[in-house]
Amino acid sequence: MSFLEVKNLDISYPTRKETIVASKNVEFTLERGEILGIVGESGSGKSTIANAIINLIDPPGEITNGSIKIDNNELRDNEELIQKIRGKKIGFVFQDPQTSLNPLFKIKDQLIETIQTHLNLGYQDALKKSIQLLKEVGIDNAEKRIEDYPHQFSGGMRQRVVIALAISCEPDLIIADEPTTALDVSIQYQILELLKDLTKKRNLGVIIITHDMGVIAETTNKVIVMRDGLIVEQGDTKELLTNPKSNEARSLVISVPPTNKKIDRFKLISPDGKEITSDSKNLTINIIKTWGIRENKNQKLLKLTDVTKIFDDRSLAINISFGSKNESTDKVVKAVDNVSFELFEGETLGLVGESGSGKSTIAKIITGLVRPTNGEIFYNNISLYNSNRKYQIDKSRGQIQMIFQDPYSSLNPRFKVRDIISEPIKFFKKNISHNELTQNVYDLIDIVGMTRQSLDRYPHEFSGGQRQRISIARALATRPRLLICDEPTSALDVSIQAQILNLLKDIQDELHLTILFISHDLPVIRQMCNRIVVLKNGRVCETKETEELFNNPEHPYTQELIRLMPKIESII
Amino acid sequence: MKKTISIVLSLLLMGIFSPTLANSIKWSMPGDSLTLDPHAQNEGPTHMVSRQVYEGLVTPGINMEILPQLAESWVATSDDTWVFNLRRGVTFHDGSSLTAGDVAFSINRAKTAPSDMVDLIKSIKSATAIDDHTVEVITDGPNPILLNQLTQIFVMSEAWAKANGCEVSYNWDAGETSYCASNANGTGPFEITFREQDVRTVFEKNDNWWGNHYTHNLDQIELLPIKNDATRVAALLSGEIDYTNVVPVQDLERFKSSAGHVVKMTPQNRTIFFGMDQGSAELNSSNVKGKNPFADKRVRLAMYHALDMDAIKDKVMRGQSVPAGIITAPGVNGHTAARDQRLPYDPELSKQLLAEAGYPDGFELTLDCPNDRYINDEAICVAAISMFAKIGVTVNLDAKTKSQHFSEIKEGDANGMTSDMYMLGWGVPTFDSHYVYSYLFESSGSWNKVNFSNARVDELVAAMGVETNLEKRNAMIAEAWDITQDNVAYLPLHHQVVNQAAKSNVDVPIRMNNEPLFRFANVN
Amino acid sequence: MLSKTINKIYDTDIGYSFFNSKIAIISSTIFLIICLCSVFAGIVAPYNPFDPATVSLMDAFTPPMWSEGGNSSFILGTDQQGRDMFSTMIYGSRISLIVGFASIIFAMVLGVFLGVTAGYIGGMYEIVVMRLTDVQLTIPSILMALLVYGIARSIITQSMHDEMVMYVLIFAIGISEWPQFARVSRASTLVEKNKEYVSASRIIGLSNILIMFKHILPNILRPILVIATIGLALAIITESTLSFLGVGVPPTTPSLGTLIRFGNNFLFSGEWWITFFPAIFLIVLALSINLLGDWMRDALNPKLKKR
Amino acid sequence: MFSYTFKRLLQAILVMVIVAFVSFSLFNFVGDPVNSMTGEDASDQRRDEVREVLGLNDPVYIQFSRFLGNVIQGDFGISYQLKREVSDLVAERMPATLELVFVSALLAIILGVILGVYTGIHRDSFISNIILVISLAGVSLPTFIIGIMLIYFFSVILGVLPSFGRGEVTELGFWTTGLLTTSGLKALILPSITLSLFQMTYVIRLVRAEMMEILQTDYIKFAKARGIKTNIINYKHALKNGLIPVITITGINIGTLIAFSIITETVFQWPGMGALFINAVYFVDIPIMSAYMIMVAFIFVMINFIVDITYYFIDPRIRLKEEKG
Repeated sequence: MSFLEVKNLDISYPTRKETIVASKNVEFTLERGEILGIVGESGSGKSTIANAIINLIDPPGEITNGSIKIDNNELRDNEELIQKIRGKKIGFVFQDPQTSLNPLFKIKDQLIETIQTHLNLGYQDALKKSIQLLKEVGIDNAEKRIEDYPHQFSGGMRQRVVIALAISCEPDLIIADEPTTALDVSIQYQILELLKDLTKKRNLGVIIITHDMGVIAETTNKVIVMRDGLIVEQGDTKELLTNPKSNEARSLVISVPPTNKKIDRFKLISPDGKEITSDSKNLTINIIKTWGIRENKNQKLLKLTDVTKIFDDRSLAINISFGSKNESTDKVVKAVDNVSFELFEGETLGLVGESGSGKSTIAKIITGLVRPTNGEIFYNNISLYNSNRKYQIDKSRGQIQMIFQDPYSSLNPRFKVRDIISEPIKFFKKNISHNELTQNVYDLIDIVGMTRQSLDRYPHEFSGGQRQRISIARALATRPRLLICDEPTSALDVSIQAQILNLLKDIQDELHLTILFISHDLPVIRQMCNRIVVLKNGRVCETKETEELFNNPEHPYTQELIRLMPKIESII
Repeated sequence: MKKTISIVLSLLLMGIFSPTLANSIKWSMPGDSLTLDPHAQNEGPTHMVSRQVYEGLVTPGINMEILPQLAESWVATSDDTWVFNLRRGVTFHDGSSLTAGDVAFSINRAKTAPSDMVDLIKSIKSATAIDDHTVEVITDGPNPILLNQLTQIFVMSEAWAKANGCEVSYNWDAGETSYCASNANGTGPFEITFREQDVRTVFEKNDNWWGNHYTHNLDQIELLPIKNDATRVAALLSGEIDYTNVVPVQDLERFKSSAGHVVKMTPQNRTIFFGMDQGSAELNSSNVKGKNPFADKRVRLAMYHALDMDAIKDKVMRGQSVPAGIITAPGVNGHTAARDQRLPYDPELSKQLLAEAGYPDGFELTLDCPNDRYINDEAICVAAISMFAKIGVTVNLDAKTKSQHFSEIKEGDANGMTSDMYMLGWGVPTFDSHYVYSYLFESSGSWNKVNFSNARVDELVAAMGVETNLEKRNAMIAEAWDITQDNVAYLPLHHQVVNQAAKSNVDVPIRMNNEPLFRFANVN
Repeated sequence: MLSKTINKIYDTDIGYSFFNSKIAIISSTIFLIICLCSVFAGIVAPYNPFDPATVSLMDAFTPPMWSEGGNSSFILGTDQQGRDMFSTMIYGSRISLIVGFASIIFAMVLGVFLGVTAGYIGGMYEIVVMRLTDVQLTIPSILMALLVYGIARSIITQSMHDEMVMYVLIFAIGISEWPQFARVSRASTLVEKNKEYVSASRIIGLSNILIMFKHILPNILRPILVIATIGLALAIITESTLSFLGVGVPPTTPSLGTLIRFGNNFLFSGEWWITFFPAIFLIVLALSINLLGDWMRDALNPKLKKR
Repeated sequence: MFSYTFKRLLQAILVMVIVAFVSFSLFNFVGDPVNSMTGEDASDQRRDEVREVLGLNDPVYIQFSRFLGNVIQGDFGISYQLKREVSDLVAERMPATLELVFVSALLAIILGVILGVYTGIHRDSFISNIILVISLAGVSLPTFIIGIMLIYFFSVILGVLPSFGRGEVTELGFWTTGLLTTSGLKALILPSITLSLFQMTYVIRLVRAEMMEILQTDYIKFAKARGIKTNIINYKHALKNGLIPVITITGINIGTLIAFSIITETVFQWPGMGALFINAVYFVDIPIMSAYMIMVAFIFVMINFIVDITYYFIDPRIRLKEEKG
């Protein structure tokens, strides 16, 4: 008999229109000392299962069938037992360490509270244990830091605190719901190591829920692949990743960008097994008619010299209003520090770095959203900023466009897709005829592979991937020469990511686009870019041809990044 | 929730009743006395308080008849000389005895700026103590109404005033203050033992008072001003106060029908009327340009006939008014029942008169009204507007607080625009028509804002001021009224009625000036 | 066609929430009825109480028709001037609603403009605008309205008073409400401004005015709508309070507050209906708006949406 | 800590200077005080005398600089109507108003928080809906109607509570308090209920919304996942976070309460600053009006200053930001 047994579990969310089945007939087991990965795309129901085990499904969701047994005790419908087990027998780790801790209580209070809820310990003992726990999860100077408030910890440290809380009452099972998604690669590595370590030391059962096949490959023993609430395949991790049997699992594995080689296009298999092909050839005739043919002269298109951006947030003394919390901070941050690089027409340059490396700020400086403190930016040999450091938007006339990270906020929710796409065209071609405009819009929507019916709908009616396509259509509307892609796929599921990346490659070929590709995801960067600039804390570490960089990283930071990135190939 | 609170509260408060003195009256009116210095303000509520504490040589009785008070008797030895013999054995609240010196001091104090009584007794040339108990007053020429004027002059102790630095009164208007403003030392039947202005004033019975102690049986009076009408009514209904001399007319019925309360009323010495600017070349607010409709007597008459004062009496005043044909109250010398007869309510005649005057379709103008000065002032104006509307005259109402109202009548609004038509009420403290004429009809009268001007009337006003032959003087007054009434110089509305309400065991005599005399009050 | 529209509305989250909230349906129905009545007062009301020529003082104090002495020609009785209570209330609510709507629109336009521009432009301008709201907030609405009213009276010529009084009231109430709008729209703008669709518009090169008022404004309308609704109730109450204090519209054209103020004098004397009906009417009006606003606040709050 | 306090102090002073300026310059346009002071029967000569004594013939800027200098010394001039030092009048009246406001604020906040927390936690319960509807009725009822209703019921019909005034007061130095006598406490009940009802509703709504939002945050879910008892989650974790905006609203509320005390004091004949002010408005008594405005602003600014400082201690996030700088 297994430590954890889930049998025949059905969970559904009744809504007014339909009942959404979040999980159907889910069955799996877990032993102590084992790490089980649950992987699947968004909406596949993986988190719901985790929540179901401790009965924390958000209303109106409910378990409609099945059983959950831990050490042969039935948990389902046994609120009393679950209440005892939560935190005691099962520890939980959430995705976002920024929001998991109550901001108004010291770490100490939250730890002691949890310990005293479940263990019969006095205050001093609980305190001692808390310090012990913090040490165990790798927090230095634990005696002192225990007096701190959550916001005084960095993201990774906070996640350690969360883990300390999860293991504070000697649980047998830890459920970690996307525990590293919000973290940088290097910190992700540490947290995963910590989990692995704890599993071994304490003989825990661990369930890790993630969308990242790399994490699965590097951490878990067993894996469950979910889709639409169903387990499509489960088994030994290595077995499943190397030789997926179901179409769904195959489509998932195949879309993962390989870390060890560069491929031309992703092979795409839809979950039902068919191969997806994309072709945007000959769709650009009208666009070219409107905007003219552009030749690829392979010239230097963009040049940054010694660009520096200092965020000086020291607010004026009077800048605080009654009753509202003062949000300004007295910090001076050098977000971009003497960055120089060049971009040649037709190439894709990757900007890679962890959060805070200044890569997005550089994009904003190029597009005029943020004014640089220092340095020059030349577009087509013309300086984009005049002597007053004012952005000369007419110098680029819509030739620099951008695709953003968050497909949910990058489209104005109050505009129809048609208006979103046609607005920039109308702006630059004030006297464009109605027909020509419509034709342009049709072409654009065709290029990005969406139906023309979509034009009369609002953004919220589309999925993330579709929105990103709309975003691309908008960016292409002014026939740009330079397209800046700021983490364009980091919010997307891996199969969608593959589609978008393929699309970007297609349109680059069609329209002779130059792309500045910004990402924290090294495998993606490897697939997309000709050259790569590695950034750390606003400084350039090194700039190299892609393959050269991956095969021969010089800078220690680059080396570390490449070493720590989760590799799906590691298990193969 | 509320119920629980009320139950809890009732339990809490059960049995906790503050002990009350055997005979006390809790008295309320909307305002408070402005100052205890009896000469600093010539104003109603101020005198109401002073009257309980201070006394004059003579005093108005319950029916406003002039009675001896500190003077036992007096004689006019010539046209301009009066000799007053003082009552013996009168003491101030501080124990000192009253002398003729105190009286002379007080009269002189009252007639010296910055006292506010200066205008009232400017005819007095001098007041001197002949001996300890005799005072001689010399006037500037004959003054037929000297005794009337002296009823308002209260007597202070010279020594006390001098000791406390209030030898002269102080300029209340300019915001000065003095010891005597918040302390009182009179000879009257009550003395003030506690005072917090606008909140609470306590009067205790003066055991050493010279007068007849048996006309009242009070030990204490407490004055608790309550500005808001509804609150004051509620306070009387709930028994928190015993007596109020200002009752909203609509609530009289309720007190009348209540077994626990009594209501008293009497006509007041104040007449309400409309003024119509008949002297200006053009009205400011009218649609008639280039001429002044009110300059035409027919128009003024038309306005008069349009007013149904019986309806206003019935509905607006709840019967608490006497429709007036003359703008001075009964009891004032010059008032007669015949003159007080209104012209009939006749809107048809009004329309005809308007048509004759050249306004068959009426005209438009603005009526200025106070909304916190006279009884139901604003409601009267609204009702009148509806009546004027029925003869085709469109009147817009501009109702506002009294200070703005009076300032706009007197000096025009912010842009210097004077009022075309306004409501005003006039009381006659001297009970003589001369007072009315000098203010309202004389061409230079300071409140003649209808710009009425008649040479004969001006002559008569000057003459009646100095004429001592009563018969001749009355003839002059009568002639003046003939002229002004014939001219429809003002539109009389009604005489106000004074009313008061009290618990039924409290008996305070009512007087036409609304001033309570607690020395005649009893608690049963 | 209509049923299709209704179905479509029903299909939206807001629509669904609306049709499933009894309170929202009832309160909006009441509010709508009151609005329609006041707009079509000339048709709905049996008399025109604002025309003094039609009012007869002799009808004054007629009790409601079901009471003793009542009269079927005056359903809810008459007031102290002989005006039909029912008609007067309908006409009075028109004034209350006009003042309420106009002042809130005034406050909204001013506040939203300042708030959006402050949030978007930032810098010294933002500081100045936000300090202005602070100063404004130190002078509470009633106080502010009394001040504005007093000043206006002394500046405007006498003959203009009646015509101007509505504008004065609208300005007085509006001016004390704008900081609310400014604060909310600034806060929302700060959020929206950092969203990527705004960046996209800026990269295209759209002018700031266009970005602020074509792109951002539609996205911050929800919270503004909520405070506008609650503000409307508040404005109506403020108007009635000012009228109660005697600084409102002229008594010849009474608003609900003026009616209550006069009626209040007759509360103890047995003519309860003069204050009772307008008070109930005012309460129902304010309550229905508040309930609507309350529902809207919950329905439009994305954070509280049931998943 | 110092720079934080200093910044806020600077702001407070700035706001005060603006209010003082507004207060003076606005009132300088309103009406003619001489008429209000001298009454309807006064002679023209007397008017001129008064005008001269008051310095109303001086140019505006001289009047303003005189005004500013005096205000700083706590001298607001002499009331046109009551003819007494405004500072004395205000000092006399302030305890009454502040006591009323204080009790009302306490009532509004305590009851508001309790009911707000209840309705926030029991979102859809029947009682919550009742509370919400009743509280909405509270906002929809104009203050004066509430006051009159309470008087009618408790004073006239039941006769258990006084309908006006402060009852018996005790003098403690310059302060008079009605909190020490039975009649004083009795007199306080109706006015404070009237005044607090409106604000209570706001507090209920605010706390409710805040609680509802907080109960959906991750840290509450995480606390649940740690097996913390529901009551502790509701009343410790959620409540403490939910109370933060209450502190803010308290600051604004007290300003509003003071303003609304104008109406309450009028209805209940409460001898406070509001009654003083409304009389001053009727009489165009500029010194009292400007003093009142400055006092209200001053109290408001002070309370918000205190609120800001309180934040510093309650919310560690602010403290950290400041310490870093």
